[in-house]
Amino acid sequence: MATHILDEDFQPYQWLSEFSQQMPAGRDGAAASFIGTMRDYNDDATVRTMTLEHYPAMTQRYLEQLEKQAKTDWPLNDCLIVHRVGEVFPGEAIVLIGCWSAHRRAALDACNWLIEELKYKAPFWKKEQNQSGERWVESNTDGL
Amino acid sequence: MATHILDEDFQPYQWLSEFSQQMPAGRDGAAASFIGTMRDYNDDATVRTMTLEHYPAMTQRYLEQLEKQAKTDWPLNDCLIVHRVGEVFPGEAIVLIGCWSAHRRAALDACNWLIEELKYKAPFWKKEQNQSGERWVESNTDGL
Amino acid sequence: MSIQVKFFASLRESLGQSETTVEQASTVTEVWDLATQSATPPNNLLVAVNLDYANMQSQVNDGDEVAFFPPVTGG
Amino acid sequence: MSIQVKFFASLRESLGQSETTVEQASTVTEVWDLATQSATPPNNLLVAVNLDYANMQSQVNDGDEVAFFPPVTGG
Repeated sequence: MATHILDEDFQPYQWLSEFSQQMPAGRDGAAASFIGTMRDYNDDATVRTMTLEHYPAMTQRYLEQLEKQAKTDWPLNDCLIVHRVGEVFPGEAIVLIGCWSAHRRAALDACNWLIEELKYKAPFWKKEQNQSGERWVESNTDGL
Repeated sequence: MATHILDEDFQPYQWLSEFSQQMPAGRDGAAASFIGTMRDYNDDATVRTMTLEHYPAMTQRYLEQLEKQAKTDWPLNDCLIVHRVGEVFPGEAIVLIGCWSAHRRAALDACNWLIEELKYKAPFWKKEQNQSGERWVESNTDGL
Repeated sequence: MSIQVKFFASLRESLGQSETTVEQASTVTEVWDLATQSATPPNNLLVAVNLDYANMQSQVNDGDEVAFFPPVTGG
Repeated sequence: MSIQVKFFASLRESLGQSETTVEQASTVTEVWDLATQSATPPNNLLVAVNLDYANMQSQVNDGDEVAFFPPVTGG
Protein backbone atom coordinates (compact mmCIF):
# COMPACT_ATOMS: atom_id res chain seq x y z
CA MET A 1 0.00 0.00 0.00
CA ALA A 2 1.19 3.48 -0.77
CA THR A 3 -0.15 7.03 -0.58
CA HIS A 4 1.52 9.95 -2.29
CA ILE A 5 0.59 13.63 -2.33
CA LEU A 6 2.48 15.39 -5.11
CA ASP A 7 2.91 19.08 -5.83
CA GLU A 8 3.93 18.62 -9.46
CA ASP A 9 2.61 16.91 -12.57
CA PHE A 10 2.88 13.13 -12.65
CA GLN A 11 2.38 10.39 -15.24
CA PRO A 12 -0.27 8.05 -13.83
CA TYR A 13 0.38 5.10 -16.16
CA GLN A 14 4.09 5.29 -15.42
CA TRP A 15 3.30 5.21 -11.70
CA LEU A 16 1.00 2.23 -12.16
CA SER A 17 3.57 0.44 -14.28
CA GLU A 18 6.44 1.01 -11.87
CA PHE A 19 4.33 0.21 -8.82
CA SER A 20 3.08 -3.06 -10.33
CA GLN A 21 6.56 -4.10 -11.43
CA GLN A 22 7.58 -4.33 -7.78
CA MET A 23 4.92 -6.96 -7.16
CA PRO A 24 5.51 -10.71 -7.45
CA ALA A 25 4.68 -11.72 -11.04
CA GLY A 26 1.77 -14.17 -11.18
CA ARG A 27 0.25 -13.15 -7.84
CA ASP A 28 -2.50 -10.86 -9.09
CA GLY A 29 -5.14 -11.70 -11.64
CA ALA A 30 -6.72 -8.28 -11.63
CA ALA A 31 -5.67 -4.65 -11.61
CA ALA A 32 -8.25 -1.87 -11.61
CA SER A 33 -7.40 1.77 -11.79
CA PHE A 34 -9.06 5.13 -11.89
CA ILE A 35 -7.44 8.36 -13.03
CA GLY A 36 -9.10 11.72 -12.52
CA THR A 37 -7.78 14.35 -14.89
CA MET A 38 -8.28 18.10 -15.05
CA ARG A 39 -10.75 19.06 -17.74
CA ASP A 40 -10.59 22.43 -19.49
CA TYR A 41 -14.29 23.05 -18.85
CA ASN A 42 -16.67 22.81 -15.88
CA ASP A 43 -20.27 24.00 -15.53
CA ASP A 44 -20.06 25.58 -19.00
CA ALA A 45 -17.06 27.73 -18.15
CA THR A 46 -13.64 27.34 -19.68
CA VAL A 47 -11.11 26.57 -16.98
CA ARG A 48 -7.51 27.70 -17.42
CA THR A 49 -5.87 26.43 -14.27
CA MET A 50 -6.91 25.00 -10.95
CA THR A 51 -5.32 25.22 -7.55
CA LEU A 52 -5.68 22.32 -5.16
CA GLU A 53 -5.43 23.15 -1.48
CA HIS A 54 -5.31 20.44 1.17
CA TYR A 55 -4.89 19.82 4.88
CA PRO A 56 -1.57 18.00 4.69
CA ALA A 57 -1.49 16.00 7.91
CA MET A 58 -5.14 15.01 7.70
CA THR A 59 -5.01 14.22 4.00
CA GLN A 60 -2.13 11.81 4.37
CA ARG A 61 -3.75 10.17 7.37
CA TYR A 62 -7.15 9.97 5.72
CA LEU A 63 -5.87 8.39 2.50
CA GLU A 64 -3.93 5.81 4.49
CA GLN A 65 -7.07 5.01 6.49
CA LEU A 66 -8.99 4.56 3.24
CA GLU A 67 -6.42 2.08 1.97
CA LYS A 68 -6.53 0.16 5.24
CA GLN A 69 -10.31 0.03 5.14
CA ALA A 70 -10.28 -1.17 1.52
CA LYS A 71 -7.86 -3.96 2.45
CA THR A 72 -10.16 -4.95 5.31
CA ASP A 73 -13.30 -4.95 3.18
CA TRP A 74 -11.90 -6.69 0.08
CA PRO A 75 -9.17 -9.29 -0.52
CA LEU A 76 -6.79 -6.75 -2.05
CA ASN A 77 -3.15 -7.57 -2.55
CA ASP A 78 -2.05 -4.00 -2.99
CA CYS A 79 -3.33 -0.49 -3.37
CA LEU A 80 -1.93 2.84 -4.58
CA ILE A 81 -3.32 6.35 -4.16
CA VAL A 82 -1.65 9.40 -5.68
CA HIS A 83 -3.16 12.89 -5.44
CA ARG A 84 -1.99 16.22 -6.80
CA VAL A 85 -1.94 19.50 -4.88
CA GLY A 86 -0.92 22.98 -6.00
CA GLU A 87 -1.48 24.48 -9.44
CA VAL A 88 -2.88 22.03 -11.99
CA PHE A 89 -3.32 22.55 -15.74
CA PRO A 90 -5.85 20.97 -18.14
CA GLY A 91 -4.93 17.44 -19.10
CA GLU A 92 -2.87 16.87 -15.96
CA ALA A 93 -3.78 14.06 -13.61
CA ILE A 94 -5.37 15.02 -10.29
CA VAL A 95 -5.88 11.62 -8.71
CA LEU A 96 -4.79 8.06 -9.36
CA ILE A 97 -6.18 4.98 -7.65
CA GLY A 98 -4.88 1.49 -8.32
CA CYS A 99 -6.07 -1.79 -6.80
CA TRP A 100 -4.60 -5.26 -7.26
CA SER A 101 -6.23 -8.57 -6.33
CA ALA A 102 -6.38 -12.23 -7.31
CA HIS A 103 -9.87 -11.92 -8.85
CA ARG A 104 -11.52 -9.03 -10.60
CA ARG A 105 -14.39 -8.08 -8.27
CA ALA A 106 -12.17 -7.07 -5.36
CA ALA A 107 -9.98 -4.80 -7.50
CA LEU A 108 -12.91 -3.23 -9.37
CA ASP A 109 -15.16 -2.75 -6.34
CA ALA A 110 -12.40 -1.42 -4.09
CA CYS A 111 -11.26 1.02 -6.78
CA ASN A 112 -14.81 2.24 -7.17
CA TRP A 113 -15.27 2.61 -3.41
CA LEU A 114 -11.95 4.41 -2.94
CA ILE A 115 -12.63 7.12 -5.49
CA GLU A 116 -16.11 7.77 -4.04
CA GLU A 117 -14.81 7.94 -0.47
CA LEU A 118 -11.90 10.13 -1.47
CA LYS A 119 -14.16 12.52 -3.38
CA TYR A 120 -16.59 12.94 -0.53
CA LYS A 121 -14.26 12.97 2.43
CA ALA A 122 -10.56 13.53 1.73
CA PRO A 123 -9.68 17.14 2.68
CA PHE A 124 -8.77 18.63 -0.70
CA TRP A 125 -10.32 21.77 -2.18
CA LYS A 126 -10.31 22.98 -5.77
CA LYS A 127 -10.23 26.59 -6.86
CA GLU A 128 -10.71 27.17 -10.57
CA GLN A 129 -9.17 30.04 -12.50
CA ASN A 130 -11.13 30.92 -15.62
CA GLN A 131 -11.48 33.89 -17.95
CA SER A 132 -13.70 35.80 -15.54
CA GLY A 133 -11.59 35.31 -12.43
CA GLU A 134 -11.48 32.50 -9.93
CA ARG A 135 -13.96 30.52 -7.89
CA TRP A 136 -13.94 27.74 -5.34
CA VAL A 137 -15.58 24.53 -6.50
CA GLU A 138 -18.40 24.27 -3.97
CA SER A 139 -19.04 20.55 -3.96
CA ASN A 140 -18.24 17.42 -5.85
CA THR A 141 -20.80 16.08 -8.28
CA ASP A 142 -22.21 12.58 -8.15
CA GLY A 143 -19.93 11.69 -11.03
CA LEU A 144 -22.58 11.74 -13.75
CA MET B 1 -12.52 3.20 -30.00
CA ALA B 2 -10.07 0.42 -30.69
CA THR B 3 -9.93 -3.34 -30.39
CA HIS B 4 -6.71 -5.31 -30.61
CA ILE B 5 -6.11 -9.05 -30.43
CA LEU B 6 -2.42 -9.73 -29.88
CA ASP B 7 -0.45 -12.95 -30.08
CA GLU B 8 2.47 -11.71 -28.04
CA ASP B 9 3.10 -10.13 -24.65
CA PHE B 10 2.09 -6.50 -24.30
CA GLN B 11 2.59 -3.78 -21.70
CA PRO B 12 -0.89 -2.63 -20.67
CA TYR B 13 0.13 0.65 -19.01
CA GLN B 14 2.19 1.59 -22.03
CA TRP B 15 -0.84 0.93 -24.24
CA LEU B 16 -3.04 3.03 -21.99
CA SER B 17 -0.50 5.80 -21.90
CA GLU B 18 0.01 5.90 -25.66
CA PHE B 19 -3.68 5.57 -26.41
CA SER B 20 -4.59 8.40 -24.05
CA GLN B 21 -1.85 10.66 -25.39
CA GLN B 22 -3.65 10.75 -28.74
CA MET B 23 -6.73 12.27 -27.09
CA PRO B 24 -7.34 16.01 -26.78
CA ALA B 25 -5.86 17.17 -23.45
CA GLY B 26 -8.53 18.52 -21.12
CA ARG B 27 -11.43 16.64 -22.70
CA ASP B 28 -11.70 13.75 -20.24
CA GLY B 29 -12.07 14.02 -16.50
CA ALA B 30 -12.04 10.29 -15.91
CA ALA B 31 -10.16 7.22 -17.08
CA ALA B 32 -10.99 3.79 -15.72
CA SER B 33 -9.10 0.66 -16.63
CA PHE B 34 -9.07 -3.01 -15.88
CA ILE B 35 -6.15 -5.35 -16.54
CA GLY B 36 -6.51 -9.10 -16.26
CA THR B 37 -3.19 -10.83 -15.73
CA MET B 38 -2.19 -14.48 -15.75
CA ARG B 39 -1.77 -15.84 -12.24
CA ASP B 40 0.59 -18.71 -11.49
CA TYR B 41 -2.12 -20.58 -9.58
CA ASN B 42 -5.76 -21.52 -10.17
CA ASP B 43 -8.02 -23.84 -8.17
CA ASP B 44 -5.06 -24.81 -5.96
CA ALA B 45 -2.91 -25.96 -8.88
CA THR B 46 0.28 -24.29 -9.97
CA VAL B 47 -0.06 -23.11 -13.53
CA ARG B 48 3.02 -22.92 -15.73
CA THR B 49 1.63 -21.59 -18.99
CA MET B 50 -1.73 -21.02 -20.55
CA THR B 51 -2.85 -21.16 -24.15
CA LEU B 52 -5.62 -18.86 -25.29
CA GLU B 53 -7.63 -20.04 -28.27
CA HIS B 54 -10.18 -17.82 -29.96
CA TYR B 55 -12.56 -17.59 -32.89
CA PRO B 56 -10.80 -14.79 -34.73
CA ALA B 57 -13.54 -13.30 -36.92
CA MET B 58 -16.17 -13.53 -34.20
CA THR B 59 -13.89 -12.27 -31.46
CA GLN B 60 -13.00 -9.12 -33.33
CA ARG B 61 -16.61 -8.49 -34.26
CA TYR B 62 -17.87 -9.21 -30.76
CA LEU B 63 -15.40 -6.90 -29.05
CA GLU B 64 -16.25 -4.09 -31.47
CA GLN B 65 -19.95 -4.63 -30.75
CA LEU B 66 -19.23 -4.42 -27.01
CA GLU B 67 -17.47 -1.09 -27.47
CA LYS B 68 -20.34 0.26 -29.56
CA GLN B 69 -22.86 -0.86 -26.96
CA ALA B 70 -20.85 0.76 -24.16
CA LYS B 71 -20.73 4.03 -26.09
CA THR B 72 -24.49 3.84 -26.54
CA ASP B 73 -25.19 3.09 -22.89
CA TRP B 74 -22.76 5.58 -21.32
CA PRO B 75 -21.37 8.99 -22.34
CA LEU B 76 -17.93 7.60 -23.12
CA ASN B 77 -15.42 9.62 -25.06
CA ASP B 78 -13.22 6.68 -25.92
CA CYS B 79 -12.69 3.03 -25.25
CA LEU B 80 -9.86 0.52 -25.71
CA ILE B 81 -9.91 -3.28 -25.56
CA VAL B 82 -6.78 -5.39 -25.95
CA HIS B 83 -6.81 -9.19 -25.57
CA ARG B 84 -4.04 -11.75 -25.76
CA VAL B 85 -4.20 -15.04 -27.63
CA GLY B 86 -1.65 -17.84 -27.92
CA GLU B 87 0.73 -18.97 -25.21
CA VAL B 88 0.70 -16.81 -22.09
CA PHE B 89 3.05 -16.96 -19.09
CA PRO B 90 2.42 -15.99 -15.46
CA GLY B 91 2.53 -12.26 -14.90
CA GLU B 92 1.64 -11.46 -18.51
CA ALA B 93 -1.44 -9.42 -19.26
CA ILE B 94 -4.40 -11.26 -20.79
CA VAL B 95 -6.90 -8.46 -21.18
CA LEU B 96 -6.91 -4.68 -20.98
CA ILE B 97 -9.98 -2.47 -20.91
CA GLY B 98 -9.79 1.31 -20.83
CA CYS B 99 -12.68 3.80 -20.74
CA TRP B 100 -12.52 7.59 -20.93
CA SER B 101 -15.31 10.03 -20.10
CA ALA B 102 -15.96 13.54 -18.79
CA HIS B 103 -17.19 12.31 -15.40
CA ARG B 104 -16.20 9.29 -13.38
CA ARG B 105 -19.36 7.18 -13.32
CA ALA B 106 -19.48 6.58 -17.06
CA ALA B 107 -15.85 5.44 -17.24
CA LEU B 108 -16.07 3.25 -14.12
CA ASP B 109 -19.42 1.67 -14.92
CA ALA B 110 -18.63 1.04 -18.59
CA CYS B 111 -15.28 -0.54 -17.68
CA ASN B 112 -17.02 -2.79 -15.20
CA TRP B 113 -19.70 -3.78 -17.71
CA LEU B 114 -17.19 -4.43 -20.50
CA ILE B 115 -15.07 -6.86 -18.50
CA GLU B 116 -18.14 -8.79 -17.35
CA GLU B 117 -19.59 -9.01 -20.86
CA LEU B 118 -16.26 -9.97 -22.33
CA LYS B 119 -15.73 -12.69 -19.73
CA TYR B 120 -19.11 -14.26 -20.28
CA LYS B 121 -19.50 -13.90 -24.02
CA ALA B 122 -16.37 -13.13 -26.03
CA PRO B 123 -15.20 -16.35 -27.75
CA PHE B 124 -11.87 -17.01 -26.05
CA TRP B 125 -10.90 -20.26 -24.33
CA LYS B 126 -8.13 -20.92 -21.85
CA LYS B 127 -6.17 -24.13 -21.55
CA GLU B 128 -3.84 -24.36 -18.58
CA GLN B 129 -0.60 -26.29 -18.56
CA ASN B 130 0.44 -27.34 -15.06
CA GLN B 131 2.72 -29.93 -13.49
CA SER B 132 0.26 -32.77 -14.05
CA GLY B 133 -0.56 -32.02 -17.68
CA GLU B 134 -3.06 -29.69 -19.23
CA ARG B 135 -6.73 -28.88 -18.81
CA TRP B 136 -9.30 -26.62 -20.37
CA VAL B 137 -10.69 -23.99 -18.00
CA GLU B 138 -14.34 -24.98 -17.97
CA SER B 139 -16.00 -21.72 -17.10
CA ASN B 140 -15.23 -18.28 -15.85
CA THR B 141 -15.78 -17.54 -12.21
CA ASP B 142 -17.96 -14.74 -10.91
CA GLY B 143 -14.80 -12.78 -10.19
CA LEU B 144 -14.80 -13.32 -6.42
CA MET C 1 -25.88 -25.83 -50.56
CA SER C 2 -22.83 -25.61 -48.36
CA ILE C 3 -22.52 -24.69 -44.70
CA GLN C 4 -19.12 -24.21 -43.10
CA VAL C 5 -18.92 -25.71 -39.60
CA LYS C 6 -16.31 -24.90 -36.93
CA PHE C 7 -15.55 -26.37 -33.53
CA PHE C 8 -13.45 -24.71 -30.85
CA ALA C 9 -11.49 -25.49 -27.71
CA SER C 10 -12.39 -28.64 -25.71
CA LEU C 11 -15.18 -29.44 -28.16
CA ARG C 12 -12.75 -29.36 -31.08
CA GLU C 13 -10.51 -31.75 -29.17
CA SER C 14 -13.22 -34.15 -28.03
CA LEU C 15 -14.76 -34.34 -31.49
CA GLY C 16 -11.36 -34.56 -33.11
CA GLN C 17 -12.17 -31.99 -35.78
CA SER C 18 -11.90 -28.25 -36.11
CA GLU C 19 -13.77 -27.68 -39.37
CA THR C 20 -16.09 -29.48 -41.69
CA THR C 21 -18.72 -28.75 -44.32
CA VAL C 22 -22.36 -29.75 -44.30
CA GLU C 23 -24.21 -29.92 -47.59
CA GLN C 24 -27.89 -29.88 -46.62
CA ALA C 25 -29.44 -28.54 -43.42
CA SER C 26 -32.12 -26.05 -42.40
CA THR C 27 -31.48 -25.67 -38.66
CA VAL C 28 -28.47 -25.59 -36.38
CA THR C 29 -29.59 -28.92 -34.89
CA GLU C 30 -29.37 -30.54 -38.30
CA VAL C 31 -25.94 -29.01 -38.85
CA TRP C 32 -24.78 -30.43 -35.52
CA ASP C 33 -26.16 -33.90 -36.26
CA LEU C 34 -24.63 -34.08 -39.71
CA ALA C 35 -21.29 -32.64 -38.66
CA THR C 36 -20.88 -34.86 -35.59
CA GLN C 37 -22.65 -38.06 -36.70
CA SER C 38 -25.41 -37.20 -34.20
CA ALA C 39 -23.15 -36.92 -31.16
CA THR C 40 -25.00 -35.87 -28.00
CA PRO C 41 -24.54 -32.11 -27.71
CA PRO C 42 -23.01 -31.06 -24.38
CA ASN C 43 -25.39 -29.28 -21.99
CA ASN C 44 -23.48 -26.06 -22.06
CA LEU C 45 -22.94 -25.99 -25.84
CA LEU C 46 -22.79 -22.53 -27.40
CA VAL C 47 -23.44 -21.84 -31.06
CA ALA C 48 -22.90 -18.93 -33.42
CA VAL C 49 -24.28 -18.46 -36.92
CA ASN C 50 -22.32 -16.03 -39.08
CA LEU C 51 -20.40 -14.77 -36.02
CA ASP C 52 -23.50 -13.98 -33.94
CA TYR C 53 -24.78 -16.06 -31.05
CA ALA C 54 -27.65 -18.33 -32.09
CA ASN C 55 -29.36 -21.45 -30.74
CA MET C 56 -30.08 -24.99 -31.87
CA GLN C 57 -33.38 -23.95 -33.44
CA SER C 58 -31.88 -21.14 -35.52
CA GLN C 59 -32.31 -21.39 -39.28
CA VAL C 60 -29.29 -21.77 -41.53
CA ASN C 61 -28.86 -20.87 -45.18
CA ASP C 62 -26.48 -21.63 -47.98
CA GLY C 63 -23.07 -20.06 -47.32
CA ASP C 64 -23.58 -19.70 -43.57
CA GLU C 65 -20.82 -20.33 -41.08
CA VAL C 66 -21.93 -22.25 -38.00
CA ALA C 67 -19.63 -22.52 -34.98
CA PHE C 68 -20.00 -24.75 -31.92
CA PHE C 69 -18.03 -24.17 -28.74
CA PRO C 70 -17.99 -24.63 -24.96
CA PRO C 71 -18.52 -21.79 -22.44
CA VAL C 72 -16.06 -19.01 -23.09
CA THR C 73 -13.24 -18.35 -20.64
CA GLY C 74 -11.46 -15.25 -21.86
CA GLY C 75 -10.54 -12.09 -20.01
CA MET D 1 -4.81 25.41 27.83
CA SER D 2 -4.14 25.95 24.16
CA ILE D 3 -6.07 24.74 21.12
CA GLN D 4 -4.69 25.19 17.63
CA VAL D 5 -7.36 26.22 15.10
CA LYS D 6 -7.11 25.98 11.31
CA PHE D 7 -9.33 27.17 8.47
CA PHE D 8 -9.16 25.96 4.89
CA ALA D 9 -10.17 26.93 1.38
CA SER D 10 -13.13 29.32 0.91
CA LEU D 11 -13.65 29.47 4.68
CA ARG D 12 -10.05 30.54 5.18
CA GLU D 13 -10.58 33.29 2.61
CA SER D 14 -13.95 34.50 3.89
CA LEU D 15 -12.74 34.62 7.51
CA GLY D 16 -9.45 36.15 6.45
CA GLN D 17 -7.39 33.83 8.64
CA SER D 18 -5.77 30.45 8.20
CA GLU D 19 -4.69 29.72 11.78
CA THR D 20 -5.29 30.94 15.29
CA THR D 21 -5.10 29.72 18.85
CA VAL D 22 -7.88 29.47 21.39
CA GLU D 23 -6.99 29.45 25.08
CA GLN D 24 -10.10 28.09 26.78
CA ALA D 25 -12.83 25.88 25.25
CA SER D 26 -14.50 22.58 25.98
CA THR D 27 -16.43 21.96 22.74
CA VAL D 28 -15.89 22.58 19.04
CA THR D 29 -18.71 25.13 19.12
CA GLU D 30 -16.84 27.15 21.71
CA VAL D 31 -13.67 26.92 19.64
CA TRP D 32 -15.56 28.22 16.60
CA ASP D 33 -17.13 31.10 18.52
CA LEU D 34 -13.85 32.20 20.07
CA ALA D 35 -11.83 31.80 16.87
CA THR D 36 -14.34 33.62 14.64
CA GLN D 37 -15.80 36.18 17.06
CA SER D 38 -19.05 34.15 16.92
CA ALA D 39 -19.47 34.27 13.16
CA THR D 40 -22.48 32.28 11.91
CA PRO D 41 -21.13 28.87 10.90
CA PRO D 42 -21.97 27.94 7.29
CA ASN D 43 -24.58 25.20 6.88
CA ASN D 44 -22.19 22.81 5.24
CA LEU D 45 -19.30 23.41 7.67
CA LEU D 46 -17.03 20.44 8.27
CA VAL D 47 -14.82 20.03 11.30
CA ALA D 48 -11.93 17.79 12.29
CA VAL D 49 -10.38 17.35 15.72
CA ASN D 50 -6.86 15.97 15.70
CA LEU D 51 -7.19 15.03 12.01
CA ASP D 52 -10.40 13.01 12.43
CA TYR D 53 -13.85 14.18 11.42
CA ALA D 54 -15.83 15.49 14.39
CA ASN D 55 -18.89 17.69 14.94
CA MET D 56 -19.77 20.93 16.70
CA GLN D 57 -20.63 19.07 19.92
CA SER D 58 -17.32 17.18 20.08
CA GLN D 59 -15.19 17.76 23.18
CA VAL D 60 -11.78 19.38 22.89
CA ASN D 61 -8.78 19.16 25.17
CA ASP D 62 -5.55 21.01 25.76
CA GLY D 63 -3.20 20.56 22.81
CA ASP D 64 -5.90 19.57 20.32
CA GLU D 65 -5.90 20.75 16.73
CA VAL D 66 -9.33 21.79 15.47
CA ALA D 67 -9.86 22.43 11.75
CA PHE D 68 -12.87 23.99 10.03
CA PHE D 69 -13.45 23.69 6.31
CA PRO D 70 -16.10 23.65 3.55
CA PRO D 71 -17.20 20.49 1.68
CA VAL D 72 -14.20 18.77 0.15
CA THR D 73 -13.74 18.75 -3.61
CA GLY D 74 -10.71 16.58 -4.30
CA GLY D 75 -10.30 13.69 -6.69
